[in-house]
Amino acid sequence: NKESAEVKPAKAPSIGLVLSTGGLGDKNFNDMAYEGLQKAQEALGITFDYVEPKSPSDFLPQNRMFAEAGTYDLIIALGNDQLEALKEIKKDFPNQKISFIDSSAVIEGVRSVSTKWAEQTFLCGVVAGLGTLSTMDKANKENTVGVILGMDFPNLREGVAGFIAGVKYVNPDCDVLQATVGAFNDPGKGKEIALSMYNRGADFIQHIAGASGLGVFNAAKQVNRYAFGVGGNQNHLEPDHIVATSIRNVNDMVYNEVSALVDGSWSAGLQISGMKEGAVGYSTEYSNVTLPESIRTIVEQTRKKIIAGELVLPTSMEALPSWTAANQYK
Amino acid sequence: MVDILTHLIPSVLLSTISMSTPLILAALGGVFSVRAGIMALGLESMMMTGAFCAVLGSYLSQSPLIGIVCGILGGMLLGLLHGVLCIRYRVNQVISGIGLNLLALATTTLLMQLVWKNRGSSPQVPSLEYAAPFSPLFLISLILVAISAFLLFRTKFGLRLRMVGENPKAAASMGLRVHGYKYAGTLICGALAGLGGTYLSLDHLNMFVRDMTAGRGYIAVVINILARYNPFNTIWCAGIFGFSDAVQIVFQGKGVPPQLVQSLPYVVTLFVLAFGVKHITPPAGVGKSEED
Amino acid sequence: MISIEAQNKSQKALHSLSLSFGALVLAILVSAIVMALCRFNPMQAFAAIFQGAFGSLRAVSQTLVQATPLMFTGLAFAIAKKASLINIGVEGQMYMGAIAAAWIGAMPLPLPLFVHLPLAIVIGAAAGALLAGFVGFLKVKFGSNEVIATIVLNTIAINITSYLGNYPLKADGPTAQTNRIQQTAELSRIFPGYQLTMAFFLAMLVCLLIYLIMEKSILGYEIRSVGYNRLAAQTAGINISRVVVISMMLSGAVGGLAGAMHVLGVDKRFIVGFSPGYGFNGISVAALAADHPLGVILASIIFGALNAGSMVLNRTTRIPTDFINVIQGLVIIFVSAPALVRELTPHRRKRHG
Amino acid sequence: MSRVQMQDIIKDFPLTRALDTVSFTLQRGSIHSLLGENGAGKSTLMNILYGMCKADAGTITIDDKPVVINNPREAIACGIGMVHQHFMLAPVLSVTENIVVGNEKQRGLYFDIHKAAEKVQTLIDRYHFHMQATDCVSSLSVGVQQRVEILKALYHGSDILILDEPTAVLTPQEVDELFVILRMLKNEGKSIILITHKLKETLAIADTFSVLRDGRLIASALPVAGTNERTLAQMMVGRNISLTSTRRSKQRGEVCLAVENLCLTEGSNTVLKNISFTLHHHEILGIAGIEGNGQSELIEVLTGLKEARFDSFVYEGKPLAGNAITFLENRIGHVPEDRSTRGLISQMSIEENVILGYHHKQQFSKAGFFKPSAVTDFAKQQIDSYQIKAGSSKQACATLSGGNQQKVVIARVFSEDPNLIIVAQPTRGVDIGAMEYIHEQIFSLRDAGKAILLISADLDEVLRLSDRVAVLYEGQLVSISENGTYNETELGLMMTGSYQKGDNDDQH
Ligand SMILES: Nc1ncnc2c1ncn2[C@@H]1O[C@H](COP(=O)(O)OP(=O)(O)OP(=O)(O)O)[C@@H](O)[C@H]1O
Ligand SMILES: Nc1ncnc2c1ncn2[C@@H]1O[C@H](COP(=O)(O)OP(=O)(O)OP(=O)(O)O)[C@@H](O)[C@H]1O
Ligand SMILES: [Mg+2]
Ligand SMILES: [Mg+2]
Repeated sequence: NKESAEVKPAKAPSIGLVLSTGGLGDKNFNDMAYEGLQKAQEALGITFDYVEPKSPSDFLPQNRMFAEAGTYDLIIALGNDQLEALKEIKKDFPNQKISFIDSSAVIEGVRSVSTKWAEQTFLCGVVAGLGTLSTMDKANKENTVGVILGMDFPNLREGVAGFIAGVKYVNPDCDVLQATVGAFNDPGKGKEIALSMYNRGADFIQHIAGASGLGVFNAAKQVNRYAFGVGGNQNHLEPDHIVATSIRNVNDMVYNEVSALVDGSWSAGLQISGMKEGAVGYSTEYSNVTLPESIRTIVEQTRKKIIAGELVLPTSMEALPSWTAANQYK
Repeated sequence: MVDILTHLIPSVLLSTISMSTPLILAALGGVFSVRAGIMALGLESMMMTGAFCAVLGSYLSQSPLIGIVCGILGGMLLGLLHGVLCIRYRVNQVISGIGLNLLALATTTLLMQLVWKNRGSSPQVPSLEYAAPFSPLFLISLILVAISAFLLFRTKFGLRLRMVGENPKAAASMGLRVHGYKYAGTLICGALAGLGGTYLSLDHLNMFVRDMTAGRGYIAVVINILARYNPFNTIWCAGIFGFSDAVQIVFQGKGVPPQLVQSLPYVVTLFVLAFGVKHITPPAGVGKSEED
Repeated sequence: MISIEAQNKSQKALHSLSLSFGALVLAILVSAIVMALCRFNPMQAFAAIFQGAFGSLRAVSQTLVQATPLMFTGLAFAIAKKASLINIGVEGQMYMGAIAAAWIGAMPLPLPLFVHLPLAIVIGAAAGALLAGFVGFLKVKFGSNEVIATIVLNTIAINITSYLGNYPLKADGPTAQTNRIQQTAELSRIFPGYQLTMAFFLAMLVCLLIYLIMEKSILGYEIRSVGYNRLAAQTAGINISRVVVISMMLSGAVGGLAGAMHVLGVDKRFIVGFSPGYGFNGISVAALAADHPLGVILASIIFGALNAGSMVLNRTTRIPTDFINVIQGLVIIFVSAPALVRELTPHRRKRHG
Repeated sequence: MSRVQMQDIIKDFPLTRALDTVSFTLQRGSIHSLLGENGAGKSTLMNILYGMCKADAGTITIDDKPVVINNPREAIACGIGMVHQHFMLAPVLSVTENIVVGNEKQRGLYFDIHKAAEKVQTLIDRYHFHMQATDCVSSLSVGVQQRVEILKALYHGSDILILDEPTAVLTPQEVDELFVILRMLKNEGKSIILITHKLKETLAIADTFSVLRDGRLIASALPVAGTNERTLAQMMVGRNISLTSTRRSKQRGEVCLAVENLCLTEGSNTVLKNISFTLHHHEILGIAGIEGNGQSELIEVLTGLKEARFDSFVYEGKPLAGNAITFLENRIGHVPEDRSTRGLISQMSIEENVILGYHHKQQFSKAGFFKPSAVTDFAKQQIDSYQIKAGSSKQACATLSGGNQQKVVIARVFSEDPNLIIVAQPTRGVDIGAMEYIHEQIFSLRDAGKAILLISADLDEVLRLSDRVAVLYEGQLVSISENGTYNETELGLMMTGSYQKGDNDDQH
């Protein structure tokens, strides 16, 4: 096997990015990673190439293509489903540096950057749980909120669990409606589901549905209710109705990987990018919605608790009931 | 908690209406195409192009009405393309339809990249505004159904179009401009499907998202056939689909895995197909030209 | 009069081959023009595509890997077409085949390779056959239109496999996929590191087999008879219902094989939503092949090459890969419109008579 | 002056020159019969005149004005109307719709179907065609459909009327009625071209005739007066043929098939009612009747395609039941009434067609696969012995002329040495040369001891071939008697249900 990582000419580091199957244009995961590299290109002078796998089967050949080329100082792989491919690549190219974004898998010689879905959506859940009974002008008396999934995938279900945990943490009696669109590219259906939920009394809806989520915002605007964004900050899309976004700064994560490479601090192993690291969380920036002071205080307190490790979040739907029973605000 | 009578039922009905509107329009388009003897597997491409052009038109002109016109024209463009391929170049109609579906997805994505520098979604554009609880396009689609039925079954144009679809050779021998009627069929088809797509992007929403028709064109094909290529039947066929889709939304999150709940409209369709609407025969001239 | 048909047949084959080639060239030319209009360099793009499709062992292997499922799905569509059935449901049949093969393949059965692997393949094919056979059954029993049935069943099948991969058969971990298949059910790779397996050659074999069945066997003869003229076939004592169900099952079995081979050879597990539309692209492949089982081999390799090429296009240029999809769409359209190709290419006019 | 003048028309098809410098004239106010063998180019010539097909060379003048006719629309504008050999109908549409489409004779966009139907009904009644304007064409028998075709041309009021084999499926009475109409039209000053394979008809109605042979005009606008059938036939075929040769069976053999009280209901209507007959070896039993009186169904029942109720169905002394396969296996041959729908798979080659239905036989296959050389040899043998005009055995049947297609079907059925043969419309649209040949085959099979059931709408054919004759009317066998018991007129009347004479029925 040709190995390149050793021979390092004095040229700008070159990065290979293997996106996830959604591809560019998702204004989310993939676009943010791309942004991160663009920023790195400007700030750190690196060069990069990227590939868009069409299906999970493409992960292996595309990673291998980068590794075989021997000219990439770092491969950045997006999404946990690249695990099997990376294991194999690592075996054949032990010296290839690989950063694995959004995975907590431990692979010898790979730097995995783990994010916690639950931490991403939890605080929005708290806002929703408090907001639904609050005096906020678009909230109603119903003690109901909702969460909408693009497709039923395990990691997304973790996000749902985080949101529900957040709601129940402050409002155990709140009814959380759940539904799955069945596609990431169907905003029309996303809107219908959201309308249905709003109609059944929900006043805050968190979406984890990619482009289908754009329909949720549209619904929020139409019936004058609240919604939460996900991924990159989406608050500007409907600033009067999007209260906050469950942020995940994939761009920063990717940028950090590159800057670690450039400054020589890159090392294999598990990196946690959680709320504590500022990589996930919640942002109200660009939103015109004013949260009552009381809610903001509670959110802040909770955030501190999580960062301090006093509050450990559940990571699956199954763990929810017992977690809720054990963890209540107050 | 939720009052079934005052909340759930109206909500499901409104949902049914808004989910079946694009299906009615596109399936109605399919009726014209099939009645003229051209299979309409390319409805998806017409809807998608319609949806895209509508948003593009509204984006450039900042006027949703111009957007609607553009959406209709976009659908017609694809209808024309389908027509040219099937009529002039005698392409297999299944392949033309499926090929155009792939092509429309690729080109709209490409154009988004070129126009908006993002291949995922467009910016928000001015869209239709109205105070009614459901879209005026729904009423318009019902009117269009009635007009279509009148046009097909009560006018000379309709008679000739059907004759062309049933037996192009006979129609030619009666002195009809067979190609003209076939093009009329595919163009009307494109216009209606384009309007269906426009509904999705410019009425129901205010943006275009890559592949946002999400298979509705194929469902419209199903409805078109299930309706036995009859305008009025498209209403209830689309209604059944839209209704079961609305119902499945309500049933979600009640412990049943979502994949199974989501299959509800499809399972219902399958039952209707097996036990309700048997032995559907398309016009005899579908796929034939006047030279066969 | 010395054998009009022999002359005819070879001429015809040559003619349709040259037309297909012309179509390919035209599609490339048109997309080059589009690219140039969008201010991309078409030469650079096609160089990259060629490099990615044929430029190295990896490229060739990738081309064949991409071609394999398309060969099966294209063949599946072509088979049903012979009986004049439009099987839009290959995608769903492929998913059923994939999940079934993954289920059997992942079972720790005390079986040797030469039993476990064939078993998984056969079960995969059977799953696809069952789904398609159900459509055939609906058609002969209730007169249900197969276009509707297959479109609807596609979604149902994909939903069911998604359910299975998300819940009952889900492997541990944050991905919706089944457990890895056992070593004894695995199609081994031909070159270490590349995903190319025996599946490609099996696919060619299946094409050949189907060709023989269609052209040389009684079953194929009956299928074609029913496809061309139902009433004449019925008059000749051919059981139409049986032939319709069998052709659907045969088509579905090959569709199932597409999934099974992909699971056992490429992914080694069932991954929810694994297909980038192999089933639908099979329709295009069949179109390019003019529904000829042997033509499917060539056609799928052409599409495989475009797909493999798009990977390198992606990496080495900033040209959107959507162009590849545009090219593919154009290829389909040009190929199926020989009249259009003739009109657009300089073509010597032949005199009749 | 001549109404229509076609000058030096040339038309090439791939592999064939269909018309070779043909010049054709039609006089005003005359009926002109165009004769010729199958594939001679009659339809092609007329299709050129009607704009359905474009000539490679030649000119057309109408009333001495040169015209270019690119499509039927332009032909219609020139006052030309045509009844096509192969029906140009949309089966799901009504009679009215089929007739008026393209010339609705109504103003504005709205189409008043009721008004149109009234008009059409008046036309129907005027010509004594018994049908309803509101009927759906698919519910009509072929004979009635033929009348719809004729009505179409009459409705459009064309001055020049082309009739391409309009009488193929009409009864003698209907033919007479049609001829009355034609004469009437002629007297109105219209010009008519009539294509027919029945020379009697030419003699009966035409003023002049032309003969096409192999795409060349060998007789142009000769007067009919003074010719006879024999001369015409000779001109067409180029050799002497026996037109009226008929041979009765010398002996009547054992009973082959005995059917008692066969009934068939489809939906709510009874299509076959109490059909009883016996069929012997060494015998041709002819069943005459207008199509749509249960012929198709009777054939389908007798060949296992449909199941019916009966008191007994005894074949060679044993009850017989099952599907088409069982019947084929029991050596019951079947020449379907319509070669293009049930007889042939036209996209397939002669080889493949000539074994259709017998493809399971060990002679042709082994372990589920064909023995290609065995099939080819067999096909070549059939091509030789039935003189099928074809370039090769691998030629698709679609490219054969109608008569040769029919021969393929006949060859297939007859060569399998059937015991009982159901022969339906064996010579429909076939020229007299081929007809003679097919009739000879049927006679020789009969003489070889086969039992033959002949079902034909062509009364001449029935009378010529049959030893015994029956008439099928409204699902009932009206009479079974020795050939000769009734004359042609009586049989013709029986076929329309207006003549019933039960007393000298010779029931078996
Ligand atoms: N579309 C076609 N393509 C190729 N050859 C054709 C076509 N139509 C007619 N021919 C050929 O032209 C010749 C004349 O055919 P035409 O139909 O005019 O015969 P016809 O005199 O009407 O015969 P018939 O009595 O059987 O109706 C035939 O030999 C036939 O093979
Ligand atoms: N593709 C073709 N190539 C060659 N000959 C053809 C082709 N299609 C049709 N023909 C021939 O053209 C002639 C005219 O076709 P048509 O359908 O009118 O049948 P026909 O022979 O006139 O019918 P019939 O024998 O019943 O009178 C036929 O003889 C047929 O064999
Ligand atoms: Mg509330
Ligand atoms: Mg003819």
